[in-house]
Amino acid sequence: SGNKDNTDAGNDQIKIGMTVQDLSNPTWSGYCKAIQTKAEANGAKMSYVACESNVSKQIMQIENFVARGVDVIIVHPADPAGIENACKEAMSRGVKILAWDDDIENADVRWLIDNYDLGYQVGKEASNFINSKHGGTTEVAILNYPQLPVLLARGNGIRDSITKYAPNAKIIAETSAINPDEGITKMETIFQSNPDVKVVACIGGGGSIGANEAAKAAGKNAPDFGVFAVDATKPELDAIKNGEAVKMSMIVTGTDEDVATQVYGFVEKLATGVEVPARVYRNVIPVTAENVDKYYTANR
Amino acid sequence: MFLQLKNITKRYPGVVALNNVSLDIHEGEVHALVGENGAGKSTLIKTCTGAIAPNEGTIVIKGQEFTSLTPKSSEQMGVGVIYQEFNLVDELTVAENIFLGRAIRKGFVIDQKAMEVEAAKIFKQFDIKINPRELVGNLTIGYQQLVEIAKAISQNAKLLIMDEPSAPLTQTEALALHAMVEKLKASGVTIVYISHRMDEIFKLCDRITVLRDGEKVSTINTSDTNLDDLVTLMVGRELTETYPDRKDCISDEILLEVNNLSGNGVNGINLKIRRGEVLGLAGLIGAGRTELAELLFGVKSKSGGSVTLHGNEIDPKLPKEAIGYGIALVPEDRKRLGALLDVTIRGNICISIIERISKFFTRDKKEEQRIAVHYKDAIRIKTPNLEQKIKNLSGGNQQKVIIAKWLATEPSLVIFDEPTRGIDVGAKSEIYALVNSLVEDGKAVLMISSEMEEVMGMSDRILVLREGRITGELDRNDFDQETIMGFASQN
Amino acid sequence: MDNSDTLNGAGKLASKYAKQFGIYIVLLALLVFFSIASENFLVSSNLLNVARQVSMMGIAAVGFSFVLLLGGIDLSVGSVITLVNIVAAYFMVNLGMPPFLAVIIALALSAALGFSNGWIIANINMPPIIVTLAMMIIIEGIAYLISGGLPIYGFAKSFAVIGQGYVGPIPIPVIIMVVIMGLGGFILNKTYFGRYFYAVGGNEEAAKLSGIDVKRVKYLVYTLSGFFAGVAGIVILSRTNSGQVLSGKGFEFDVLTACVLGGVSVTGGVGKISNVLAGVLILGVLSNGLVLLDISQFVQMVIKGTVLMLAVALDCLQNRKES
Amino acid sequence: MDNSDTLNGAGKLASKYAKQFGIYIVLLALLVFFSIASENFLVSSNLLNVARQVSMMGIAAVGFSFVLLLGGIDLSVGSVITLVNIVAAYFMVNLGMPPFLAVIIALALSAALGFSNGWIIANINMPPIIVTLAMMIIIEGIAYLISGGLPIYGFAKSFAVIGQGYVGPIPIPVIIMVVIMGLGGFILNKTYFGRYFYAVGGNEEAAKLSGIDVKRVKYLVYTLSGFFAGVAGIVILSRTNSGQVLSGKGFEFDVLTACVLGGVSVTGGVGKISNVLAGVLILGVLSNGLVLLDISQFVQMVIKGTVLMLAVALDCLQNRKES
Ligand SMILES: Nc1ncnc2c1ncn2[C@@H]1O[C@H](COP(=O)(O)OP(=O)(O)OP(=O)(O)O)[C@@H](O)[C@H]1O
Ligand SMILES: Nc1ncnc2c1ncn2[C@@H]1O[C@H](COP(=O)(O)OP(=O)(O)OP(=O)(O)O)[C@@H](O)[C@H]1O
Ligand SMILES: [Mg+2]
Ligand SMILES: [Mg+2]
Repeated sequence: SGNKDNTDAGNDQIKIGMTVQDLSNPTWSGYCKAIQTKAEANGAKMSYVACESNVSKQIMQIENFVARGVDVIIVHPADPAGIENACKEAMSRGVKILAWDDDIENADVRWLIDNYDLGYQVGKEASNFINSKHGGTTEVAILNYPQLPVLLARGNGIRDSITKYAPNAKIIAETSAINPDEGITKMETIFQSNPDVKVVACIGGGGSIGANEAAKAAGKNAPDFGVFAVDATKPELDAIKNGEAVKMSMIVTGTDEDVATQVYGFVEKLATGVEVPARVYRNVIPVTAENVDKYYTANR
Repeated sequence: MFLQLKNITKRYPGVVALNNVSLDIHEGEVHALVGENGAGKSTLIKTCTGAIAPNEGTIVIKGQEFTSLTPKSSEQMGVGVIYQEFNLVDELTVAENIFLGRAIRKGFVIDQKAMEVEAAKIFKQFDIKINPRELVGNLTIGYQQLVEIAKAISQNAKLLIMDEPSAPLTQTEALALHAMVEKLKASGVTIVYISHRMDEIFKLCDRITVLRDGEKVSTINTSDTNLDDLVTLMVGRELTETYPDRKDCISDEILLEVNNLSGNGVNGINLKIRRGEVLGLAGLIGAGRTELAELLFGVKSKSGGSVTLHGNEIDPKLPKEAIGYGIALVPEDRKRLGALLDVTIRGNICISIIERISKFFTRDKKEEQRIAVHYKDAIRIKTPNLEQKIKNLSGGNQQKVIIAKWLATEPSLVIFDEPTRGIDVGAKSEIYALVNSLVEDGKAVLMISSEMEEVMGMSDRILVLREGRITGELDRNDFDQETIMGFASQN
Repeated sequence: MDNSDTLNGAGKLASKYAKQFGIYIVLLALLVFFSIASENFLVSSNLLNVARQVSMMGIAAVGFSFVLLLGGIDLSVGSVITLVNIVAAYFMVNLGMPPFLAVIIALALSAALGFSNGWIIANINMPPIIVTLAMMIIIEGIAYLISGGLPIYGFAKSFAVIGQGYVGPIPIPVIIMVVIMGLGGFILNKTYFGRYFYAVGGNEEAAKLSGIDVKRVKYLVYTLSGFFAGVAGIVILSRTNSGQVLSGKGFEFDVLTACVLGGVSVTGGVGKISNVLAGVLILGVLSNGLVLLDISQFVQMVIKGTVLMLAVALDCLQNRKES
Repeated sequence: MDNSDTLNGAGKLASKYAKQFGIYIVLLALLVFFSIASENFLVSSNLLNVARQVSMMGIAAVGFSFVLLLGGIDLSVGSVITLVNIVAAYFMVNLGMPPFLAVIIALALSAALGFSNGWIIANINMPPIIVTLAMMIIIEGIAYLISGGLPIYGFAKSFAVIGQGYVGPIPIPVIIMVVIMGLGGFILNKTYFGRYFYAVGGNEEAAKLSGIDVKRVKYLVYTLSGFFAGVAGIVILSRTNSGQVLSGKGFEFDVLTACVLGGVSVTGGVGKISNVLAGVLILGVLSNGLVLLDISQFVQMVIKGTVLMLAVALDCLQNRKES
């Protein structure tokens, strides 16, 4: 694929383009960096861009990657349905597609995560905490982000699972928070209306860090207060390590290096024509005080 | 010798605004600067104040030579100025405007009180009733001009330059201004006075410098010249009489009849205009003349009464409708209300008729061109090129373009609001001739003017307004300045 | 004076051409640069790509430049695109409407939103930036309310033609853009109301006294801005095949940038569509070329900001010299 | 004439008071409404919360209203906040600088960025909206380049005091806001250069001819806008304890909204700090109250947009009646 009449030394060099929703999100900038490092270590070339969750922009990025002659495009879809056609066109030009998180039709490999299920797992962990520390009855707040479809699903998973596993807990608020500042602001407000809230479940690390700061500031940093979330960002891991309010955060696949190794493995196979399964499901690991040291070495 | 200009040249792209002009201003004199629109008067005085930098030449103030002045340094040299365009900040108080750029302060902190006291002192000295704490934006144009003057005086200027200070003033206000100029002169202030009003030049000034097309024509003692000679120097040719004769063309047919019209600050107005008649509207500023014109032209809506045109009652809600009825308004503020400055002459002439001559929304450019050329020739707009932007024309020519725009709508009634404000003598008489040809054509003209001579010279009949009401009506034979002033200011 | 005026005329003409071509020179320079720097740039498929990528921006830029000509601004353009996306998708998928009807309704809605902006601006006399900012927030909220934040998809195959189809080698969005730009140029230069845009933008008071119904001009211009944004929204919807609450987010700034690069003055009265096209193309070429050169996205931001700053600075310096 | 002037004066006075209090009446109405609707609203700790939450906006609004007074706009405020976040965090964490020094450098940087805006606007004569838009894009790019999109955290404990500490029951950010608003009011009303802001915003030409160094006024105002945005950025950083590339995103529009709600005219020359405070508080109370009432995020957007539209419409209608 691409223009192989290149006279450069690395004319067999694998070229990778990656488009993600959001590079201001540390999870994604962390993954991208790790994959880039991995690719360069293997003599490949990788560049990454963010589409700010805007499908048209992502389509444009895919088209531009194709024009540049990359071998593999890793796409974290802003919207699965929206990019089908662009992926199809790319594949018809011999470019391989790795779809991240979404089961799209036009891809060679789909590396999947079920956001509803992920949220469900968070809810389960939170429920365990509710049941063991509070006898199943306490007030719970959910920091969600319905503005983004995947996070909406994640938030729904959290709610459903808490309702199922801790049926006597009372969900007193469901409000959106994507970054620490919003997390703090929202939690401060919730502490006002519901000072007895003991558990906060968040769709991401931004909200959980904000909730952690708010809990600290409100003097609620006790063993019976728990923040549960996804992402396992470094500040979250710090908080877990230091015994602060954050009690658990889900990590998907593992450290950034783990992710990079797996992804680059697929990419290399795709580029060299080796068979890969069409669908690969990723595992989800809760990080708690027990196993935090294992993941703390992560570079973010 | 207070001020000396040596070989000043100022070029703008494509225009030589001043060409090698030299000039001496003697200490203690009132020196007039006259010339046609665009002769370079304002440009010349702006070089004296540092508002613009000349390309060549030097300026000597009290023996000190400058090649580059700034507004600050000229002020420090004792030069005060009242520019032609207002230079006040509406959002600040009168006192703050007077002391703009030189606030009385302690450290960083301003002393409002002290400025108000100082301002009040100046107003008292000249017997002006203005509250120093009022926002300038709330004052009428006449009062704003007085603030401008107070601002210049407050600088204790040794040389006071006034660029058409009387243009926005009514007769009485102008008289007050003249008194002020004489007081200042008596106290030893040197004055440079720019005006298109010849009467005040002869009344106030000791010497006169005439500019034409950016060059100095000559400097003469007022006592050595007369009106005709001065006008000839200014326009470079001999001018026949200022108010050209017109045929008696008043018909019996009443074109416009206004009954008991009220609203927009006017009350119970009754008037009739016949075809072929020039009806003058006199009065002081604030008398409601412009306001009456606005009602007739649909700019503002009436609250009572009726307007009948050609025997049909009309009630225009927008200028657009008034134009449809055959009414035109040449507004008083040319730059703000008349001209589309960034649009070409052709565009300006045609703007009110393009809709009418369009077919299926599409412009008929040939027709636009034909009409523009026609009026350019008919009223002698001085330009080589209709594609010039109107902002590049002199004031008189801008005014002609605006008149052309209205003629193109083929109106039956033309309202002129201060049609010759800030316009030079040559252009004035051409505009008067134009008014004549309009009425000779069977149209009617309503002419608002604060220049007493002009209303009396041009009108067949005069109505005087005061505080929104008609207080007097005079036929041509009864025209008399005293009588009109009496109606305009009686209590 | 006659003489100097002719001189003036000649100088103006030269400077006018320099100005008219200035933006094209920048575009040409970019084209040459990227052609040399990347072998993948000057390839017809890539150029058609670029054309298709900018077409939505080009469509919306026509209405936006009308608004700028009037001395206004329309921050609601992006949110109108979003709402049109959601509404058309909702009608097709959730209500099972045929695409044609859904498109008509969505476009009518976008025009109505534009009209509301115009009405408020003309009658309440509110600053356009505030009216359209408030409108943007409201419209975005409504889009979220309708969709619940979820994408809506699963349209009839036929609908995809608008955004994804071709006529010969030319992508249909490009054709739509060219038609709308042509229409925009026609309106500005050949119709009488196009002249009114300049007149009102140059001096509203004088325009009114010249017999122009200023309010109606404002209604028209903001309605057109809404409507063209709606058209862009439909093209985006068809191209992405999925109604998204983020599809128009921030679009207004891209469009503003394109218009300003194309020499439309933000203070009203000055601008022409042909240069706006160049502005749109510059943005598209930059986006495409920088990716082809494998410039990191962060550096791309810095470069784009700098190009915007420099291009407008050049324009301003030139204007200043002229006057 | 004297008579009518006095009358006029009295009418003006009444209307002036109505206007001055108008915004406070809106605020009061909101306070009363939320106090009735939610028992958790009128609690001193919640009110202090609201005060703390708005303090960053309040700080940035002081500089922003200066810019608006001048007839400009500063779209780069959000990006300056972001960059200050990243730079201060970088200096403290990656270079191990003591907080005090890092804060000083970051603030100097923010002032320098503001100055650059002012310099370009004053000397190149570019429209402020374009200059600050381009600056915003560039600064955002730089923030991403420095941080790689990753959060930077792990500051000395002492640093948290700025954003999280208290003096008695009063949160420190609130104190900073009050001090800066007081300073802003003092500058505008009592200092000679503060009056220059009004003069330049009201009539730039007149200001220039009166010997005011208009360029210097512009430098000063944009520098102050950058600087106060920087202060807001430091407070945010200390409050969140982590430097984030998104920390300032979109902040400029919140600040613009607050200023405009507070009656600052976007066309320059009109506005006062005390009303801006009311504007800031309205936004804060709305955000807080709507969450307390558990109104959905999407409905909140619609409500906020509507409040903005109505509040400014009211203001405009009042102004129109006045003149
Ligand atoms: N800023 C400018 N740019 C270009 N040309 C200018 C500028 N200012 C003045 N001019 C030109 O310089 C010439 C002299 O103008 P100036 O304003 O000095 O005339 P004036 O004698 O004051 O006229 P008026 O009686 O109408 O006030 C005119 O041709 C005018 O068009
Ligand atoms: N009625 C008008 N209203 C506003 N501006 C106008 C009008 N007529 C002309 N102009 C101005 O004059 C310039 C030339 O106008 P116009 O388009 O009619 O000329 P043209 O020589 O026919 O050019 P083109 O073929 O490009 O349309 C325009 O750029 C515009 O600024
Ligand atoms: Mg003059
Ligand atoms: Mg009048």
